[in-house]
Amino acid sequence: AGTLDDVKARGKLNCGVTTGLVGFAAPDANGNWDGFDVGVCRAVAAAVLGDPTAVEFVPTTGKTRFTALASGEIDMLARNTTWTFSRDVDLKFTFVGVNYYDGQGFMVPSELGVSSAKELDGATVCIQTGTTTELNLADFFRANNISYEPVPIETNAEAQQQYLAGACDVYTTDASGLAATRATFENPGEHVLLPEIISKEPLGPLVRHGDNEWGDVVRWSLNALVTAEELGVTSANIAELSAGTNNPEVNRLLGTEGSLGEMLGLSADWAKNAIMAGGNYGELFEKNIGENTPIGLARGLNAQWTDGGLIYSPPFR
Amino acid sequence: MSEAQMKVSDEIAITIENMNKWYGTFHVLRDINLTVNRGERIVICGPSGSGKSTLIRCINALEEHQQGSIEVDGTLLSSDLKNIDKIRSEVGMCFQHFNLFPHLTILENCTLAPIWVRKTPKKEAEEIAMHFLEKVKIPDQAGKYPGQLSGGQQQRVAIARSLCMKPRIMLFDEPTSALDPEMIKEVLDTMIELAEEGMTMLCVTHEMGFARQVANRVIFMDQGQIVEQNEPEAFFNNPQSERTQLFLSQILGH
Amino acid sequence: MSEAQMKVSDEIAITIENMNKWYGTFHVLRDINLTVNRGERIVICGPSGSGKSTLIRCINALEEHQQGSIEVDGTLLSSDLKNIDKIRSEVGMCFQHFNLFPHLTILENCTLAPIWVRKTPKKEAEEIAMHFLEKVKIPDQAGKYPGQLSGGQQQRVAIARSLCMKPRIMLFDEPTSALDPEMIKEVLDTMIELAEEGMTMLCVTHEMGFARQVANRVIFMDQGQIVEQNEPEAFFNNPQSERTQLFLSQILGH
Amino acid sequence: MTTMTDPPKASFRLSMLVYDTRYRSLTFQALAAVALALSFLYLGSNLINNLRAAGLNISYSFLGAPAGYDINQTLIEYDSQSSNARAAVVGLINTLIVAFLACITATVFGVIAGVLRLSNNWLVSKLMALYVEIFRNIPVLIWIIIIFTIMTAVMPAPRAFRGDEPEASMLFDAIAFTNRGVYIPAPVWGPGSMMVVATFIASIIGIFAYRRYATNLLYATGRLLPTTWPTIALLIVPSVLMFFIMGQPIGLDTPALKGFNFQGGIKVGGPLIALWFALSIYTGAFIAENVRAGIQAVSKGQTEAAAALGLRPRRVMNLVVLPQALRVIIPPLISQYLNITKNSSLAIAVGYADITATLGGITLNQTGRAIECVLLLMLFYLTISLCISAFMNVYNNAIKLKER
Amino acid sequence: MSDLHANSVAFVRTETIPESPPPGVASGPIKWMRENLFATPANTLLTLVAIYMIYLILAPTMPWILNGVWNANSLSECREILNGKSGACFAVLSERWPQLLFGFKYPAEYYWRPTLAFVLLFAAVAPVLFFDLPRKLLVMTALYPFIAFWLIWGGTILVPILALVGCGVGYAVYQRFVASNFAAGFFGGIAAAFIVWSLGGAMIPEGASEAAMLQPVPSRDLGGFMLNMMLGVTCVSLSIPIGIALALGRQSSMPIIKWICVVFIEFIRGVPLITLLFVASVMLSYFFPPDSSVDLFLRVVIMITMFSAAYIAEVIRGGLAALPKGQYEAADSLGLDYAQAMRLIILPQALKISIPGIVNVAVGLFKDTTLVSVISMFDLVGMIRGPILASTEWNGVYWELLGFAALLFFVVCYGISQYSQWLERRLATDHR
Ligand SMILES: Nc1ncnc2c1ncn2[C@@H]1O[C@H](COP(=O)(O)OP(=O)(O)OP(=O)(O)O)[C@@H](O)[C@H]1O
Ligand SMILES: Nc1ncnc2c1ncn2[C@@H]1O[C@H](COP(=O)(O)OP(=O)(O)OP(=O)(O)O)[C@@H](O)[C@H]1O
Ligand SMILES: [Mg+2]
Ligand SMILES: [Mg+2]
Repeated sequence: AGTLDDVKARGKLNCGVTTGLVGFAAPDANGNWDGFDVGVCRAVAAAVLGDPTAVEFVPTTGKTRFTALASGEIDMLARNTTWTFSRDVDLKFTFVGVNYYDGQGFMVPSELGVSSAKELDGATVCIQTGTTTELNLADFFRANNISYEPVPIETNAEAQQQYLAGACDVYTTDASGLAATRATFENPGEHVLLPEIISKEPLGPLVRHGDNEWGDVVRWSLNALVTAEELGVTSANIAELSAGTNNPEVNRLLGTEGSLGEMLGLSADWAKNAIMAGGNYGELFEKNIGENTPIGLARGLNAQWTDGGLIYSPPFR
Repeated sequence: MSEAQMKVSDEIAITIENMNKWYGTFHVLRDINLTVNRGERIVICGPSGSGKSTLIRCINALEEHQQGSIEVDGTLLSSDLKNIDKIRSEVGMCFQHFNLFPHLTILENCTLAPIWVRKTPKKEAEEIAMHFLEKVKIPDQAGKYPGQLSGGQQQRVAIARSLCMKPRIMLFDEPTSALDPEMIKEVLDTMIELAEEGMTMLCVTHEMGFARQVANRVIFMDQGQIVEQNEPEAFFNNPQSERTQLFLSQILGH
Repeated sequence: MSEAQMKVSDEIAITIENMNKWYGTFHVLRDINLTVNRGERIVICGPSGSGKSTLIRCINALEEHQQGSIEVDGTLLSSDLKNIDKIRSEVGMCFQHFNLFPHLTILENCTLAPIWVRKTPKKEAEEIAMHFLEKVKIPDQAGKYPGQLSGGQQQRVAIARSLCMKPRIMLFDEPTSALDPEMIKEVLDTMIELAEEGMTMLCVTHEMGFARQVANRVIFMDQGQIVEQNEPEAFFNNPQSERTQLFLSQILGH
Repeated sequence: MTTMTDPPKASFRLSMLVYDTRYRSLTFQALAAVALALSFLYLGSNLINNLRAAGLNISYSFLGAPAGYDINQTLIEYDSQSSNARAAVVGLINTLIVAFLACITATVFGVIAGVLRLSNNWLVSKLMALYVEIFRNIPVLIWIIIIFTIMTAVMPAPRAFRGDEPEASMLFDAIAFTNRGVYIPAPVWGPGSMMVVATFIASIIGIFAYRRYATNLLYATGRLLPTTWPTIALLIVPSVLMFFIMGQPIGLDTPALKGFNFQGGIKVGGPLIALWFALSIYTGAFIAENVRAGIQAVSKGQTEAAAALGLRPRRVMNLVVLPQALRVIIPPLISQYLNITKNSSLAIAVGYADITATLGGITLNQTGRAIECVLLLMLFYLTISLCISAFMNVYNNAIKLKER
Repeated sequence: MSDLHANSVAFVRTETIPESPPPGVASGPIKWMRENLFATPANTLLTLVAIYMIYLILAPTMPWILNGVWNANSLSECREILNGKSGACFAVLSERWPQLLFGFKYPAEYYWRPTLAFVLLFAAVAPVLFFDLPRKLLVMTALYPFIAFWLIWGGTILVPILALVGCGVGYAVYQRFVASNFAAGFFGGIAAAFIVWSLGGAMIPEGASEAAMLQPVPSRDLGGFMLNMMLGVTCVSLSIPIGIALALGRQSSMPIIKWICVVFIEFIRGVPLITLLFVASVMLSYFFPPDSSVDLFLRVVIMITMFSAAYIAEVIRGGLAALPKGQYEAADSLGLDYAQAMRLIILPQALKISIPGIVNVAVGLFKDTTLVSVISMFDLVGMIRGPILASTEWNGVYWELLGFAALLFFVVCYGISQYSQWLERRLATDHR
């Protein structure tokens, strides 16, 4: 049976997330998961099962995430995972979209007085192992013909400790992660993010190759969030809008017109549920990682295409 | 003594024919021929390493022999497990080191085999056990553990344990040689009593007094062969073979 | 026997006066007085725990005594290391469990002390060792390891090892009690031979035959005291103290 | 030799498969083999189905592909363009390094603690018992993390050495303890340094020769030469003399703070130290118990017999007790070495680049070849274990006391 | 023989010399210290060094512990309270106490369930560990797995009851047939249990778990020290029967069976536990059918059980080898068959000898359960290294947390090893 049927039968979505990165996916003191990636999981669960809490969050490390997905332990992986050729083609996964356009950056203590990554010759660099950052880092230093000493670390939490203790001069990971990490510091102001972004890191949810129905469900759940923002559908006005509007796309999205849900094998109000789970894309962003949160990320590349960003959903038609 | 000897019947209990045994390439038993009548009491002696224990142990299949045949009570000792089981339940054995089961009480030691092998109900098995424990004169120790008894008492329990299986033949392998001198006597007394009741017995021992008193026949082994066999009086007073003479002089020497 | 006894001289080998020893608060040896003449052979017997071993071990300072004096060959046993060394090199000792060094060959066992204590050149030490090994009748085992010998052979090596230090006095602590009966004889023979050569010997043993044959004196100990001492004939045939009579009846009983 | 004689040509019955001792074991073994084969078949077919469903295959070609990542401690030449196989070799060497170092120090700790635990000084023996109990009863992973935390959180960062009034300073101006590791001076081999080294080696050989001579002399004439002082003198004097004769050819390259890190000298990385120290002190506690047991296993009778022969306590120790105690100590010691090697796989918790971290960590993550990497990893550890146990068997046979 | 000599020889003592106290027994602390601390100059030096080392360790740690702050909401608050003094911030322990013990996902309102299971554990193991207790208490041991399973995982009570009934029926069948033939009893029992399970499994209504008395908790939500305890207890108890089978197999005279066991044991013992955990986390799921619900917890249990079974097998093999050959022979000569001899004679003794060794393996294994933190399970160490140290409030509270973990493990492991030493002493004197 396909994954969709499995999930329906089980009544729960198994969603792989990181072991803890504030803003993206982290359990709070009560053990409830919260964050931007978590929002995607909840949206999918709401779309499929009508219940945003019907999610089982499976924390994964860089090492375990792909096996967990490949072996069916989780139904989808919503963990800041970079969409790369080899992961898509060689490891046989399907990336269903991009929910965050990221790039690898560097964070250094401001007292070091470094203003560019090119000045990092001889520095000790903390990296999370098993991520693309490890490879980018090697390429960057090699290309600039400068040397460094890598300190490979398993989880973000430890990397953070090492960095704060001064065991490494630089911490490098995706810029969003750096911001999220810095936000948890006691004195975030004492650390600067260097201007260089040394790689493209499109992060997005992924599913196993071959199960296209399921891939479609996840892909269009994500797209529904994006489109909702584009069309101005928010968790505040969705109840009102779902009574019917005169914008046919909104109607199609919310299931009052057409049979998109049926085509996906879901109920007609699937997208409405998904959006209600945590709000549209923009709302999720603002709530979890936006400028008013401790993480304080600007929309930047992740603005809607209409605002000059890259966030763009194919039409619901 | 004469009373005991009278009980020997003409029925045959054990027949060993042309039996040979090797350990690896070492020829331990060579061409053994022996017939034991029902009720007969045989003492086997000989220098250390001469194969006495091995012979005894072949009889109840603790060791396999490679050539020749052993027939116990009409059952041929073959590789068939059923035959082996049958023979073992007819033949009791007492070891030099008693080999009581230290984790079981005396009573449990005695009832174990009747319950599990003979499928005797527990109650009945316990009655039988108490009967034989009385016979070896330690009924009051039934609740104790072997470790709490003296060596002589342990050996008597071992005898009682064998008897509980109601064997028709008893094998003894140096039953007194691990005992302190004070205790030897009590064990020998028990064995003599058994002999007087007409039990068929094969006994490896160097207790010549015992041999004189109860044996119908003494067998002398050396280098895996039966060198000499005779009635006790004749055997001790007038040994034929040189090796027997040498051996007897050493044994009785100091 | 008479030949052996003739060799006793009037020279004094060991004098023990008013010696007392405690283990913690337990009074093991009480007021021991004993004089041993050179060439004398003394057998010590007594029930288990009566302090026989302790007495023997005090003589070569394996145990300290707390009161009284021990003088060996004119050297007073004090806490002075030099005196202890001197006494130990004059006094040989054989233990119940032989205590051969299992990682050394028989020959090495015998030459170790002469080389490292007496500073005898190795060659010479080996010659001496072979001489004594011949004396205890096992020169052919010189290259083997203790584990490869039988108990009796091991005990004889232990005797030879002590002899290699050319001691003037030998102490034996139940040298035969860990041995099988067949092996007891060979060790006793060795000891008798030694006795006949006039070695001063103190021997803890229950071998009454040995005591009769070689001892000048038998000492009976009980509860840390010397209860009775006498010539063997008198001691065995006509024990004076009640405790001695009781003990002898048990020992000789069966 | 045939087996027991049965009635000649007894016809074969099916029940004989179970009841005849000749066939019984064959029957059982056949059953076991079939059961084993079936379960392998089941697991194997699952594997193949699952892999096919996921569109994966088993292939080791990734070993030849560039690894793409850097490693911070490499004894052999390695950069990010080297192959995954080479990265694995780098990890393997690192594993062997930390295991080797830890074996040595664990032995030192263990022997000291084991001997002191038998000391008749009450305080010292209790302290050692405390050491043994504390370290044995807390997981090694926690020790590794604790010591690593000491390394990173307590030691000063290199930047603390900077400035006019630095918070931290170097020991003897030559050794720097930082939270990235310890920087020690490296020797610089000038011309003529070979002579000094050669002298040193020669004097070590000389020590052995002298000791041998002393023993031979004792054997030949009974004269006992002193050995302790000559040994120390031989060890030091010739080399020092030669050092000055050759005009001090061996210099030192002391580390100095340049840029972000100390440069020059030898760096012993923090993860290596943490792992090394934690393994040593943890395993040391176990070795201490082995040593104690070994010494106690030599029965009191042996000491008494030696004393009764007139041997002095030190000789008793050297000639009688130690040779016997070592036989008892060494086999468990070797299995402790094996444990150290296996426990060194916990390097992954502190970011030390051993084989578990390279092959079983980064390479596995980057290539996603989980099955292949884990299999190779197990193969590697298995090889080491088998080598060590083979060695142990040889040794055990060599020292086995000869018995009857 | 001279006359003089003969006269001097005879001696009889009639009265007993009374026992008297040893002379000059100066007792008291001074003498004790002189003998035990300052016996020789070298000894004195050792004592002084030891005292200095104790001082070095205690001087900084004592004030740190005594000044500890127990009530605060974050590290910075702690620092404010301490106001520059050296002191520990134990507040992290009081604030994160439930997380350290139960992980961060186990529902707080159900904490009483694992706690109760933990308390019952003592009742369950006591009759196994102390032979003197009445044998009837073993009933508790037999029931415990089912009770504990139900308490911890929750869900419908029908599942553990069904499991229990299955085991009960299996045991009854076994009892019925074992007297005649061990194999019949053994396999018959297993078959009967399976029949009961599959029949009963079909009868348990769908969704019974949802409405159950105890809310179900998925095993993924287990964590903290509870996870260490559960892994330790489950794996050790599961591995004992497997270990016995492996040990018997390795002793077997049948080459194929022997070699299967040897290869298995040596393979497992030759690789580090970490690699086996990697197998559990990244490989094992490929070996199960895609739709089987073997979650990570179960896979880890499988691997750790295999791991400890191999070690326990070696311990038991030692126990078997320590039994004198006479025991086997006596059993044979009484006519007992292999299964009977093993069950009635050999194993009861061999296991008793092996208990200290098994306990040691158990302690080692319990310590090794911390390794699951490496494969992103949140046991005690995983909780500390992950969620707690990474949280904004407690970033940088190392010593209190690590010290707590160390203390917790020390208490448990030291307790068990003291038990094993007590047992060793007792077994040494048992039955004379
Ligand atoms: N399992 C075995 N493998 C190889 N050789 C053995 C084995 N058991 C006994 N032997 C050898 O077989 C010979 C006969 O042994 P057996 O025990 O029968 O002698 P015995 O006459 O009973 O001697 P003892 O009086 O010492 O008990 C001896 O040489 C012995 O070394
Ligand atoms: N090291 C010791 N510490 C305390 N008590 C001891 C010690 N050694 C022996 N004893 C006690 O001293 C008493 C005398 O012991 P000793 O060994 O001398 O007796 P023995 O006469 O040689 O007995 P046996 O015939 O059993 O060898 C015994 O009660 C014994 O328990
Ligand atoms: Mg025999
Ligand atoms: Mg004694």
